Amino acid sequence: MRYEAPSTIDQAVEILSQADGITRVLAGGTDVIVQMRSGMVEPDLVVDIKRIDAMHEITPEDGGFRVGAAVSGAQLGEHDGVKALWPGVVEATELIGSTQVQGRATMVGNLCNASPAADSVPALVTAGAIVSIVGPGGARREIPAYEVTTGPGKTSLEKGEIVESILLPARPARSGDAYLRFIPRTEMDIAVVGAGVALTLHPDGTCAEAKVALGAVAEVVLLVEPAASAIVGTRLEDEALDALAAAASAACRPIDDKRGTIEFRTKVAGVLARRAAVIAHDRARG
Amino acid sequence: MSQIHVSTTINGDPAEFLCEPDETLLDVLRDRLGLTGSKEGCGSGDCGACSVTVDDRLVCSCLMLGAEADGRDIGTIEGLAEGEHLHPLQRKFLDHAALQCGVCTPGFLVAAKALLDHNPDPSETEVRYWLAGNLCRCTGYDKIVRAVLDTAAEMKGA
Amino acid sequence: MVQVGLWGSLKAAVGGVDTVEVEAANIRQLLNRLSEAHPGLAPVIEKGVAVSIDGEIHQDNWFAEIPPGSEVYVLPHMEGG
Amino acid sequence: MLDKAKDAVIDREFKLVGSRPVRPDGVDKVTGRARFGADISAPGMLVGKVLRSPHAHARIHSIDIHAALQVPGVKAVVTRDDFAENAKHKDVLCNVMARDKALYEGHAVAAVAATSAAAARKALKLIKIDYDILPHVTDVDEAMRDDAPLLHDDMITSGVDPAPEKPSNVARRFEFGHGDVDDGFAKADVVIEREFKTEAAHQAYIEPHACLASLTEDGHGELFCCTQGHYAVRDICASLCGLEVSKLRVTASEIGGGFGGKTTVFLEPLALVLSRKTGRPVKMVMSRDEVFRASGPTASTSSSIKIGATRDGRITAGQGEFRYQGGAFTGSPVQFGAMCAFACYALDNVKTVGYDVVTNRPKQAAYRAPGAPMAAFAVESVIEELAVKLGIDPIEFRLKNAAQEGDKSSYGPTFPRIGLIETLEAAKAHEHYSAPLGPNQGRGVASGYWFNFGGATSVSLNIHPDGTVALVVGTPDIGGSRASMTLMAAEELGIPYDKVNCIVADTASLGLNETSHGSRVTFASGLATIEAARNAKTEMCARAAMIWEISEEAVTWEDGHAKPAGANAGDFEPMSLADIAKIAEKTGGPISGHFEKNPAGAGASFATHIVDVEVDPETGRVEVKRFTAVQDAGKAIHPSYVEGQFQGGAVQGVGWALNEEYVYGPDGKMQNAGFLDYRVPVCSDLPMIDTVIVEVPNPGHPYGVRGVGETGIVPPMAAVANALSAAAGVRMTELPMSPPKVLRAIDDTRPSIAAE
Repeated sequence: MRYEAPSTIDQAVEILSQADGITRVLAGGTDVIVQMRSGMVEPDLVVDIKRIDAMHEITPEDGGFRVGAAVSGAQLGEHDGVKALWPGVVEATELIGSTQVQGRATMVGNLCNASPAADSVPALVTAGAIVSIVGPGGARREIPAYEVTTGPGKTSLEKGEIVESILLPARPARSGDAYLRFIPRTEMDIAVVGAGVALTLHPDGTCAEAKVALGAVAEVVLLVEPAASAIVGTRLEDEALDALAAAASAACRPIDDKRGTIEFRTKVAGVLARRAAVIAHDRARG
Repeated sequence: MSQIHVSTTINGDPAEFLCEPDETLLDVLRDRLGLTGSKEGCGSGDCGACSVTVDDRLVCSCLMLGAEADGRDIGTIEGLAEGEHLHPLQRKFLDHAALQCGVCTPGFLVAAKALLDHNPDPSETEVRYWLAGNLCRCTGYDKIVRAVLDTAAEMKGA
Repeated sequence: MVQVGLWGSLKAAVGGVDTVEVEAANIRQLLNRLSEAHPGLAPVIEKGVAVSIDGEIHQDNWFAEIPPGSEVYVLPHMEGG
Repeated sequence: MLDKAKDAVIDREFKLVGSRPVRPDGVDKVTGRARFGADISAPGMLVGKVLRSPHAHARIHSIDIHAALQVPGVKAVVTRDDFAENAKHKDVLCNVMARDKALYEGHAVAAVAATSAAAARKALKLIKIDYDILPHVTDVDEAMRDDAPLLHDDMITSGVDPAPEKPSNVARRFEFGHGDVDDGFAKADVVIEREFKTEAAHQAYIEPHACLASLTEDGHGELFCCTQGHYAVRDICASLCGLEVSKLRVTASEIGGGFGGKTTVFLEPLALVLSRKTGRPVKMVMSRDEVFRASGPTASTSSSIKIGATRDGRITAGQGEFRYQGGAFTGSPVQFGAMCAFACYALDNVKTVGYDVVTNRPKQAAYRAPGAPMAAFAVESVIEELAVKLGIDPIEFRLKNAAQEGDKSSYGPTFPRIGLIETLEAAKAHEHYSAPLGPNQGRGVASGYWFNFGGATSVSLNIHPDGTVALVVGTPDIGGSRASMTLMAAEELGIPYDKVNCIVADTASLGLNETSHGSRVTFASGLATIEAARNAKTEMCARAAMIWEISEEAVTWEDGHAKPAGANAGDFEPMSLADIAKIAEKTGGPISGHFEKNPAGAGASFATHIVDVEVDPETGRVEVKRFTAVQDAGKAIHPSYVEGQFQGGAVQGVGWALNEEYVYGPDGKMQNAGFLDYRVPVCSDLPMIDTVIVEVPNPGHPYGVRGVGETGIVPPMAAVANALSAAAGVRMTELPMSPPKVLRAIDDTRPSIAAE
C-alpha cells in the first residue's frame, strides 16, 4: 500500500486519477481504516486529504455555509453558525460514533462511505445540501447530496473524483430541521432507523414546504414525498402527523439483519419521522 | 512496501520513527516506541482503550495511521503525570477505586482529561456521554463517573 | 455409617435410590467405598466430584473429616467464573 | 484454628479491614506502566497468528502448508500434526487445534510464526485446507432433535438409565431435587408454567487474550500470559506440549478482565510449540473478532419452569428443565443452573433436570456464576409473576419462602448460615423500593445465589529487615484483590497498610494455587494470608522469647508488637515487628510465614436487586433508570472493591438482559463479532448503581469473608424483566429483551395499534 498526503486538491486528484488498483480517500479514516484492518478492503493507494488546508475550513457562503471535506464532527459541532442554521445536520453528524470518532470522522466521509444507515445523510438530504466534486484536470461539478449514494458502499463519484466540500444552503425564514435515529443503546451503535425532517412554515403557521428522509430502511436514504405532503398545508395536528408516520412506514423497504427486523424498522420509521417533524416544527416556530 | 519516515511530538518530546504505510498510530506507539500504556481492545474504534490526543483532539489511535502523525502533537497516558506528580484525575481514580482490572483505565484517563480541558464543569450526563466511547466491563462505570466529577470539583476549587 | 445423598442422575448407578450408606471417616474413604460398593459411580468419582459435609462444600480434599451423624452429599465438581 | 475463628468472627473489631486505601498496583495502572498480556516483548521475538475455520462444521481432509512456508519471514507453521494425542485433555487439545473436524466457525486449524505480522497474515492466506462442509446446528433445541447434525459420533448421553444406544448431541443429563413435585402442585392454588430462552453472552473483557512464549529444544519454557490461573495454564500446557511441569514457568501478567473467560487456554500451547519449532520467543495476541468467535462465551439456553403456590403465598412445588448448549464440547454449566435455580427457596418439593448439549459454537468458558443467571432469569420471572397474581408484594412473597440456615437446599445439602433474608429485608427497607415512579416506568426485583468455593491455595509472607512485609500470593489479581490481601496481612500483623507489599508470584515461586475463579480469592487467598501472618507472628514471638529468655508461651502478639503475655512473664519493653525483623539474621535467620490449604467453608453469597426501567412504548426501547444491588459479603475487606463487584455484576447483567447476544446467520457464522454490534452497556446507558453491603459473617473464614465476585450477575436479568413487565404490561421470556422483541410484545397486547 502507498500512502500519499498531498497539500493541494489538484495534486490529490492527479494522484488518484493516475493510480491503478484499489484507491481510498482518507479523511477521518474512521470507516476506511476499520475496513482495512478487518481485511474488507486492501487498498493499493490511500490519499490523505487532511494536509490540504482548505479542506478544514467552514466558510459562510450566500447565507449558508461551505463545509470542507476534512472538517471533523467535533469541529462542526463547535461551529455556532452552522449549528444555528441547520441544527438537524449538526446533530446528525455529531451522532456518528464516540467522542473519539467525532475527533476524526467527517460529514463528507459519512456520505461517501455510502452506508444506508449513515446518520448525516438524511439530514443533508432534507437540508438540500449541495456536494462539490473535483475531478481529473480540476473539473468541478455540483450535485445534490441525495444523488451521491447509489447503493450500499456505492457512490456516483467517478474515478479520480474527490468531494471537496458540502454547501449547506441558506435556510428560509420560518423553517427548521431535525434528525432522530433509533439505536438500542444510547451511543456507539449504527442507526437501526434514521429520520430527518426539514420544513418551512407560512406566516400563518401552516406548513409551506417539507422534506422527509429516512435512513437504514432501504439500500439508500429515501426521500419520502408522501410523508412530506402529509404535513404540507397543515399545522402538524395529530391527524397530519399520523398521516406522515403512516406514509413514512409505507415507504420503507428494509431488511432483517442483526440490527433490526423489517417489522421493527418499518414501524419505528414512522415513529421517528413523526417525532423529528415535531422538533423541526418547534424550531421553525422559533 | 517502503517505510515512511515520520517526525512528530509525543507528550511534548520530539519523536521520529519509520512505519509501514498501513500501520496504525496505536501499533507504532506500542510496538515501535514502547509506549504500551495505550491498549488495543477492539481495533475498530469501539472501545476507546487506545485513546490519545492529536493536536488536543481526542481520537482512537487504532483509527489513525502512524504516517498521519507527521508534524502533529500526540498526547498519551504516559504524558498525563508530570514527573512524580500524578494528574488530579489519576489521583481521584485511585481514591474512588475507579478501576478494577485497569486495562481500560489509560483510555478513560486520556478521554476524561480531554473532557475537563474542554468543559471544566461537566454534568453527570455530559460525563457519561463524553465517555460513551470508552468501554469498561468491570466497574459498571459508577465509580469512574464519580471520580471524574470529583476531579472537576476539585480542580474548579483549586 | 454415613448416609450419603446423591444427585438425581446418579440414582441409576446405585439401584434407584437417592441415599446410600457407607462406612467412612473422611472423604477419601467415602469416595473409595462408594466406588467399590457401586461400580457405576466409579467413573463419575474418577472424573471429579465435590462433597458437602454439613453444608460445607469440599473439593479435592481427601482428609476432610466426616463427623458421625453429619449430613453428606456428593455433588458435581464445582467451577466458577 | 478455624473453630477459634468461628467464635471471634462476629464481634471482632478491625483496625484496617473495612477501610478503603489506595490499591498497591494503582499507580502503575493509572500511568500506563502496568504490564498486561500484550505489553511484553522479548529480543528476537516472532509474531504468531492463527488460521481459523470459516465453516461452522467441516471435515478437514488435508492441510497444505507448503506455500505458506515459502513466504519470506515465515519461520514455522503448526497444525494438528504437531500435537500428540492427549487422553487427559482431549477436548482442550481439540479446541486449541482442530483434529479431524472443524467444529465451529473460528476453530483454530493452523498457526504461523513469522518475523512480522504482515508476513504471518500473508502465510495464513496461503495455507490450503481441503474441507468437506457438513450440516451444522447452533440452536440448543434444534441440536437436541433426533435429526440434528451430529457433532461427535461417540457421544452417548451420560446420566440416563438405561444408557441410550444411539449417539446424540446431548452429552450429559443431571437431576436434582427432593420431595414429590406432583404432590406439591396438587396442593397449589395457583400454578404458572413458562418457557424461556437466553442467548449466549460473552464475558467481553476489554483485554483480548495474549501471551509470549519461549520454549527451548531441551524443554525449558517461560510463558507470560493474561490468565485467571497461571498454574492451570502451566499444567495444561505442560501436558499438551509434553513438558515437565517444573521446567515451564508461567507468569501471570496484569489481567484486563476475565469474568471466567480466562480460565482456560487458547493461544498458549500454540505459542509454546511455535517457539520450540523456531527456537525463538513467539508472541500471540487475539483480535477482538477472534475473541468473539474463538474464545469461550457462556451457554445459550432454553428452559421450562413450573411453580405452584397457595393463596397465602407458600410455594408448594418448583420444577425446572434446563437445556444449555456449551459449544462444540461437553461442559455447559447446566448442572449449576439446575442446582442454583431454586436455591433461594425452602421447598418441600423441588425437581430440576439439566441437559448439557453440544452445538457448532465455540466451546463455552465459565462466566460469573456459570449457569446460574439463566436459570435465575427463568425462575425469578415466574416467582414475580406468581407474587403479582397472588396480590402479594414480591419481596414479601420471597421472604415467605426464603431459604435460611437449617433449610434443605434444592440441590441437597442443608444450608449453613446464609444471608438471603437479610438482603431481602435490606431491599425492602431501602428508600428505592418505595420511591415514586414516572410514566412508562416499572420496578422489578429478583434474588440470586452462587455457591462460592475454596480450592488449593498457597501463600508466603516474608518479613524484611526494615520491618516491611512482602506478601506473595498465587491468585492473579483480577479486580483489586492485592488491596484486600494487603489489608488482611496488615490487620493480622498489626502494622500499617503501606508496610505490606503484595505481589502475584509466578508458578515456580510459590506452591499450587487454583485459578482466580469461583469468587474464591478474597476467601481462600485471604484465609491463607491471615494464617501465614499468624505463623510469622508465632515465629516472631519465639524470637522475642529467646531474647527475653522466657518461654514462647509467655509471649503474645498485640498491635504489631511482641509483648510479655502477662505480669508473670516478666517486664520487657515490647518489640515491634521492625525490631524483631532487624535482628532476625542473628536470632535464627529470616522470618517467613507460610500457609497451604484447600479450604472448604467458602460461604455462599445471596443477592437481591431492585431495578426501575422506563419503556418507550412506541419503540420498545428500555432504559434503566435506577438500580440498587444488595448482597451479602460476609465481611467487606475493602468495601470499594466489594461495591465494584456488585456494580460490575449488575451492569453485565443489564447488558445480557437488554442487548448482548450472539447472532448467528443461517450459515452458522457469527454476525456480530465486534463491540459495534455485540452491545455491552456504555457509560451513557446507565444510572449510578447503588449498593448495600450486607454482612452476615461466614464462619468458614477467620474474618467472616464470603466471595462476592459472581452472585451479582445472577439477579439482574429477571429484575429487568420484572420491571419491564410492571412498566409495559408484557412478560418477556427471551433474552435479550431487545427493542424489536419488546415492541412486538407491546403491540401484541394492543391489537388496534398492531393492526395499523
